[in-house]
Amino acid sequence: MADFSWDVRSPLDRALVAGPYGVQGDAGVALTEIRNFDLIQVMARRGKAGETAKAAQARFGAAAPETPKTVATADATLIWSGPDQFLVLSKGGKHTMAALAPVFAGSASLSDQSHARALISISGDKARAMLAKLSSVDLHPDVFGVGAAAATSMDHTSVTLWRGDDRNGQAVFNLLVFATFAESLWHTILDSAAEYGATIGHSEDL
Amino acid sequence: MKYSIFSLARAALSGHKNWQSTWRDAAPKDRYDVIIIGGGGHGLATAWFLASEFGIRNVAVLEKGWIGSGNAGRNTTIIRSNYGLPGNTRFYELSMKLWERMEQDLNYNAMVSQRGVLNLYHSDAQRDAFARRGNTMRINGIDAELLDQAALRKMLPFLNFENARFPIQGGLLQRRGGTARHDAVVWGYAHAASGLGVDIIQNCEVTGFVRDANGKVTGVETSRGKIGASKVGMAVAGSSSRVAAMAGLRLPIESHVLQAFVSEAIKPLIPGVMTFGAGHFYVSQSDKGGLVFGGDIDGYNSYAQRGNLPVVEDVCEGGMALIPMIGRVRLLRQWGGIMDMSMDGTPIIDKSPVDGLYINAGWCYGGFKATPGSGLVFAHLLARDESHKEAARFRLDRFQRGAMIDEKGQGAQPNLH
Amino acid sequence: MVAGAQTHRLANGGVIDRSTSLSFRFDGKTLLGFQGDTLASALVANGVKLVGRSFKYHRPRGVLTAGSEEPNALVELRSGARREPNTKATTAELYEGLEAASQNRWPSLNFDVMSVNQLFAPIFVAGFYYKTFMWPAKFWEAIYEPAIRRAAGLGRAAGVSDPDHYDKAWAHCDVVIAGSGPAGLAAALAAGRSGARVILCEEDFVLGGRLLADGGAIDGLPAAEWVARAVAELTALPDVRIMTRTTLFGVYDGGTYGAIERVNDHVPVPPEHQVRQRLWRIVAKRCVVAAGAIERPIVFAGNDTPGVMMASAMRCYINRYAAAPARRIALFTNNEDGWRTAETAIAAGLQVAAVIDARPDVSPAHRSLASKGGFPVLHGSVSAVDGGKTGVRKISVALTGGARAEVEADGLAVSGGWNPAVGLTSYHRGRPKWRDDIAAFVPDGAPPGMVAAGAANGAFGLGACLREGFEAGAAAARDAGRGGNIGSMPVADDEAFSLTPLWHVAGKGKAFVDQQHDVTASDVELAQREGFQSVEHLKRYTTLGMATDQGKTSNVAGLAIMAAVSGKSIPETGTTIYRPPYVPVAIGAFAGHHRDENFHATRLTPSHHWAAEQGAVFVDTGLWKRAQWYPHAGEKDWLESVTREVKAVRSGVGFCDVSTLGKIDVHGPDAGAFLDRVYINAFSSLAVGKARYGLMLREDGIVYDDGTTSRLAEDHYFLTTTTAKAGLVMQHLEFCRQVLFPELDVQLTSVSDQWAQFSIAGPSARKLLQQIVDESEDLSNEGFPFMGAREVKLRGGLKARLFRISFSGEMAFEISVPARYGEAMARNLMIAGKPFGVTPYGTEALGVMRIEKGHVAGPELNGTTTAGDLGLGKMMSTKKHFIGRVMAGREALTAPNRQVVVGIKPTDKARRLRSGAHIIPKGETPGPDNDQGYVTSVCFSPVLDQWIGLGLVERGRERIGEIVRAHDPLRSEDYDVELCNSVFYDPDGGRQRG
Amino acid sequence: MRIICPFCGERELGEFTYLGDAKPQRPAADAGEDAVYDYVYLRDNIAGVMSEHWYHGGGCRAWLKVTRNTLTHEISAVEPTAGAGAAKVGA
Repeated sequence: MADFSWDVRSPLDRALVAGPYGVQGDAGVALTEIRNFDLIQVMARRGKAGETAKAAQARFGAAAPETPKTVATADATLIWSGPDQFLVLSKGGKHTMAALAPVFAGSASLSDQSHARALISISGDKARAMLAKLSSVDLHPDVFGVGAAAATSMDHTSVTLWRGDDRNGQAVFNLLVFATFAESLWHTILDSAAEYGATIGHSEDL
Repeated sequence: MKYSIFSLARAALSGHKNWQSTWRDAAPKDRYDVIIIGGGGHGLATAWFLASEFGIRNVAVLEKGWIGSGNAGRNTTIIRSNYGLPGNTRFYELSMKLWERMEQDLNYNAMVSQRGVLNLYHSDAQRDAFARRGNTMRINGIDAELLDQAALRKMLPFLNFENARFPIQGGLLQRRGGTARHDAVVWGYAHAASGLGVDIIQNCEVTGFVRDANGKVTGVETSRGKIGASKVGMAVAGSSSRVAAMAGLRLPIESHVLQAFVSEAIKPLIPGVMTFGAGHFYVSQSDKGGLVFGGDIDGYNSYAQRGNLPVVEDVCEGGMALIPMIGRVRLLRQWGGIMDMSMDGTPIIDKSPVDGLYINAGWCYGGFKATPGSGLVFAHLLARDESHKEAARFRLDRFQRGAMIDEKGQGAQPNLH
Repeated sequence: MVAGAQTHRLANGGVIDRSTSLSFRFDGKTLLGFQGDTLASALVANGVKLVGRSFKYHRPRGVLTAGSEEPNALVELRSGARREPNTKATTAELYEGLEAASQNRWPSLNFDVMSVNQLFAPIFVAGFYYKTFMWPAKFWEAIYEPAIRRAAGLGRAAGVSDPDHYDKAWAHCDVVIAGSGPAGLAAALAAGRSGARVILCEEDFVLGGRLLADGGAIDGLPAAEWVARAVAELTALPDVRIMTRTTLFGVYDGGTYGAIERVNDHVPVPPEHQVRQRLWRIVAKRCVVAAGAIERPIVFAGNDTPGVMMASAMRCYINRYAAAPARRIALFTNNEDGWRTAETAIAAGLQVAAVIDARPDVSPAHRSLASKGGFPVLHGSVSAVDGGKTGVRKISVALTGGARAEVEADGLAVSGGWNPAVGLTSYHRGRPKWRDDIAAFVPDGAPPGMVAAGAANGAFGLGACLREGFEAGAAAARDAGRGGNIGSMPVADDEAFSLTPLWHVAGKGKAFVDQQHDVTASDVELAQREGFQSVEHLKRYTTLGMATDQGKTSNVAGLAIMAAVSGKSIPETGTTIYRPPYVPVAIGAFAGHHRDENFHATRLTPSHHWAAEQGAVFVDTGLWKRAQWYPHAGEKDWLESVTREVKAVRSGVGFCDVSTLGKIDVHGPDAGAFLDRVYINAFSSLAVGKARYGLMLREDGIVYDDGTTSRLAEDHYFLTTTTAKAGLVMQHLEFCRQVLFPELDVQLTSVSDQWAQFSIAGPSARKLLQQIVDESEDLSNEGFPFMGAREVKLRGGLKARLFRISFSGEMAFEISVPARYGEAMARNLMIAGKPFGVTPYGTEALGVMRIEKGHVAGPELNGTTTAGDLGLGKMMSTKKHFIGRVMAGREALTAPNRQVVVGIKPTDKARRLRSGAHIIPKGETPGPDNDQGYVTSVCFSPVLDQWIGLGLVERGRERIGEIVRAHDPLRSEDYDVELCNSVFYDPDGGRQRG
Repeated sequence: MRIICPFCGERELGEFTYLGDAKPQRPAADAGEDAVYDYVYLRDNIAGVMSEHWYHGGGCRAWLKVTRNTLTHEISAVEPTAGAGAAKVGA
């Protein structure tokens, strides 16, 4: 009986080359792919917004976002993804389909998106300048603050963009892109970052 | 004065002081046998054919602005007859044949230039669709050739064969296709029609229809007063729904804006007309040297004759993807025309449900190439009260009967045609 | 070659860096200039007068202006792949090693053969070509047109791929300002101080606008000093962004502005990783247009002689660039402002030959200037200019009262007054309005949120520019909700303004209105004579204003002359419609990053890289790259590979990545009811654990899409679409959910990217699968019958979705695993299938097998076919309502003679069948009346060992067995084919039921 | 053009797809051919203020009703369609 290995491969597994890219010297942009996460889409059913909110509150100890923003909870990030919808982003199998199905039974429909997306974290003092080539959303600090989220498009491709907590004084932008588009969009991101110099890596941690 | 190199030379001796007006700028009479609403290419061609083919010369063409101020003067001047569906195929070929003799018919040089129209294909599926279309053309006696990549590399070495996102596999070529000087077509028909006694009345906007007790249209109300007519034909691309509404009609038409672009004049670079099969881009080069190009409609209902930026980008992306040597050529002007998009992408030439009112509308962006054909078949309808045989399928009731002529197969969504 | 001396460079002054001298080449001659020069100013400094040839007559032309309105000084800049036609020398920044060549002349600028055209000038009048070249008809394409085309055009494009990069970016602000002259800077100060987010765009590479040329005093400081302070203050403000070399070229709906930044046009080659130009889409709440005004010429005989220059341009060259366009300058003006050029010339130590002033009298100040400078003031107009390609020599003056005078000079400065730059404010079809006091059009009906200030608004005094700019900036910031303290307004004196309109001086010889297009005053008169009196007719008939300068110096003069000859006023005559862009913009910049392989995004399947390792040949389907076939060493062509793959599947087992299918989770209590309405067949009746083929119509009754949909739970369906329509079907279903049937409780999610889906087909498919799924899973016909659908556990615990569906006609399954396992799945299928000779197959083999089974696909679902046409009419439920049902019943869509899907095979088994061939009854001559259909899909069938196909043929299904002609004139083929059952293989479906 | 999505805020035109006039109401299931023909094919094609269906496919995937002037492209109102945000009905 043949034995199979079920090794996982991120959609950026081949395209991502860790290290410096573009102009040499101090990197203006840091690009980090975050791998192997759980991502569940929660869609409240007709007339069940209230029940869904209660269920979310009970499960996460925080109210799910009802406007374009993210809510950081102890072990998950809840990301607004549209009317009556949010995404539950987590690591380590805490909030999988199996775990959440009973929580939202009858109040919301769930759909597993864990493998449907790649997650890219973008920071650095040129992050905004670089993102201005990709995104039509105004990312000025006064407008797109920590916790702001947007369901938007880059390069004619749907993405989910949100601003995480600042890291050593610098804004951090997180980008969920569709898996089958990931490699293509990644190359566009690299082209946009090249003139500022980029440092590239990947991580298992959110 | 007949136009020729000799009259031109003679005129030169007198410092060109003796030229007459190209057409008579007429004032409205009380009534006409036929009134054509719309002094564009189609309206003026209709008037000329009424006078020259059907002997009806008591005709007025009413233009709200200056003749040719609508789509006749805003298009990208392409002429072709490379259609695939019954109804379109033979009509556009009728039109093409009329282009081929227009200048001699009108004694006006409209610079009809048959430099070829090439549709590129980038997949087997596109090739097969072109093969079907090309064979339809050939079966109808229209010239068509299916070229492979090798032939194209010889013919158009500057196309992006090397690192294209959607590699060029070949193309469908109609050598008799090409371009014509759009304004000159308008002026030529005006010149010739006026010469046969047709009244061309500018700055005369139709504001309503005059109806008799039975509801028959017996004339029009205009900004220059009431004008009577036995028959009224409308050829008002960009305003069809508005004019029809004056007679209480709703049409299977939406109005959309289509942009066109011209670059700075450069020395000859691009031979004929070509269309990109993997993006929204088509291009030709004018005799003056400008690249004349365009793409898709902006995609939403509009009567504002101007376009939006995303479409400019989309079109130029197509241009660069296909012809990377034009990167440093500069876009000089962009403008927009209003396309009356029918529900199947095919025009309507028919009597209207209102007695005495005849409709010529819904040309989408096929209007310019149809100018002479449209004039002839519309004149036929107005003169004989029956459809010309090559326009018999352009009936208004085809949507009720389910007999759509949908080349793109997009159904009742005009912005996709 | 020796570098030419800068013979016309003034000893001192100018905003140039004399310590950095740059060498450049013009028409092969090496010359020197300084950092801070434009190509034009460097040419002026080198005493070069002849810089180009005109469009039609090839007349010698010199530099007329100092800005983007330049009609004459156009060059081919750079060489090779970077050669750039029609570049305005007046805006091209000088850099070390710059190469430029004059255009539209042969063999040389000095001796241009085509200048013989001037001999034919009497014939080459406006529109002459409409009157001739008509006989014989054939000659147009053969002889006349090629000659005309060669003669026309200006510069030559590179003719090879543009090696430089471009990109695009978005910017957002409260206030965007076009122009950094006094009005623009004042606006930026007011808005910036108030706390607004400001973007200041300046097309020049230095800030200051007219201040650079005309100086003046602001807040008691010399202009240059004030500018420096203002810029320092603005730079210190965090939310103010100053963009030089950036032209605001257009305004679009919703406060979106287009701007072009020439990032690296001032260096020979862009640095690595940098772009040449960047397109900006600026989203702004308000816009202040401070683009200034353009000095207008006066039209007189010989006004195109090299050495004739706009008065303000001459000041610019002298003051800003310390370059003397001439040593002995005559000035022809009809207004006060023009006199500044005389002042400037004298201050620079140049001679003034005379001032010709069309006004009845001049100010005492100017009288004393004249006596001090020792030059005459002649009241009258210039009637002719004597001089050829070597430039102005003698100027004839018609004095008021009829006498004549002559003036000797090597340069003539002309000022006909100023035209506000009304482009930007007029792009939304706002028509500028005429102001008699300044005899010019000023902005009116500007787009929402946009206001003009300063010279662009007809305020020509320095004080007024500052005032209007500052107030406009403050107001714009206020409207954008910024209330900070705007501080004090910069102040300056207002110069006196007096002007006597003068457009055209009658005289012998050609008087040019549009210099680039060689449109003369008499052309305008001819147009009027021939009935082209509307300004739009005038423009189109004479090509006035259609050149690369977009008529910036010619339009108003042209319509003024038309007004005069047609006895109308200028406002009655009106202007043509203004069109963006404000300056011509490189097509490459609009394309940005989206060229070559980046033209569109690329989608990869989960097993893409594995397939690449196997040497798969990929095909583009939409945005996808799909494995088309997997060639083996020694196979002579694709057909051999595909045939091998098909045989392997039909005799053993193969697998194919079908992840490109659209996959949609349909959730909710009403999911079944919802699907009943969007599909023609019923799905609420589908049992949990079962799959069903479904067909969707458009509202007009035509087939939209198809696919299998499975019921995974009471309230959960898994719907698949075709690859092509995935996105559109999702949009359509959301429309149905949100707009048509909002009462239904149903939720939709695309899971296309979540699942890697593989088709596993062939007699050994089950055996292979049994290797991979957990022992506990029963895959027997009883345990998992045809059209079954359920979740299964794989060895190692991974959960997958398994469907017993077949596209190939073999015993087949589709299995879905989470996408990150997709590549592992492909590898494991190879391992598990080894004993059964598993073969990966591509889209071609997939296509072959679907044709052998008579399954319809893209070529048959072409947007014009009905369910009946496809032979699926019986699926249309009569018990329920569904989208498209009513319209599908229309007479022409149900007519008996419709073209319907049928099988087709050549009677000669060796014959190749081709898609696109038409079907003609045997023995008839092909014509429109017997063109009965066409071949839609073909393949070589390994099973039948011949080419077969599907077609849409009139009454096809009633004609099974009939021999007809496949007529293919495009490919010079014509052969007999038999109409047959569209299911060529295993018609009763025994194999797929296993 | 920029559209203020009631869920996402102001967004660029490129994120939206156009369908057309939002006025025609889909006839009831039992409606006859004429009613459906009218719904599918006939348009007022208004020159002026028009209510339209737009899809925010490049964003939150909501179908929107946009009130827009076809002569000026000015947008005066944007609202969700009945089924966008349906979880809140009755709440």
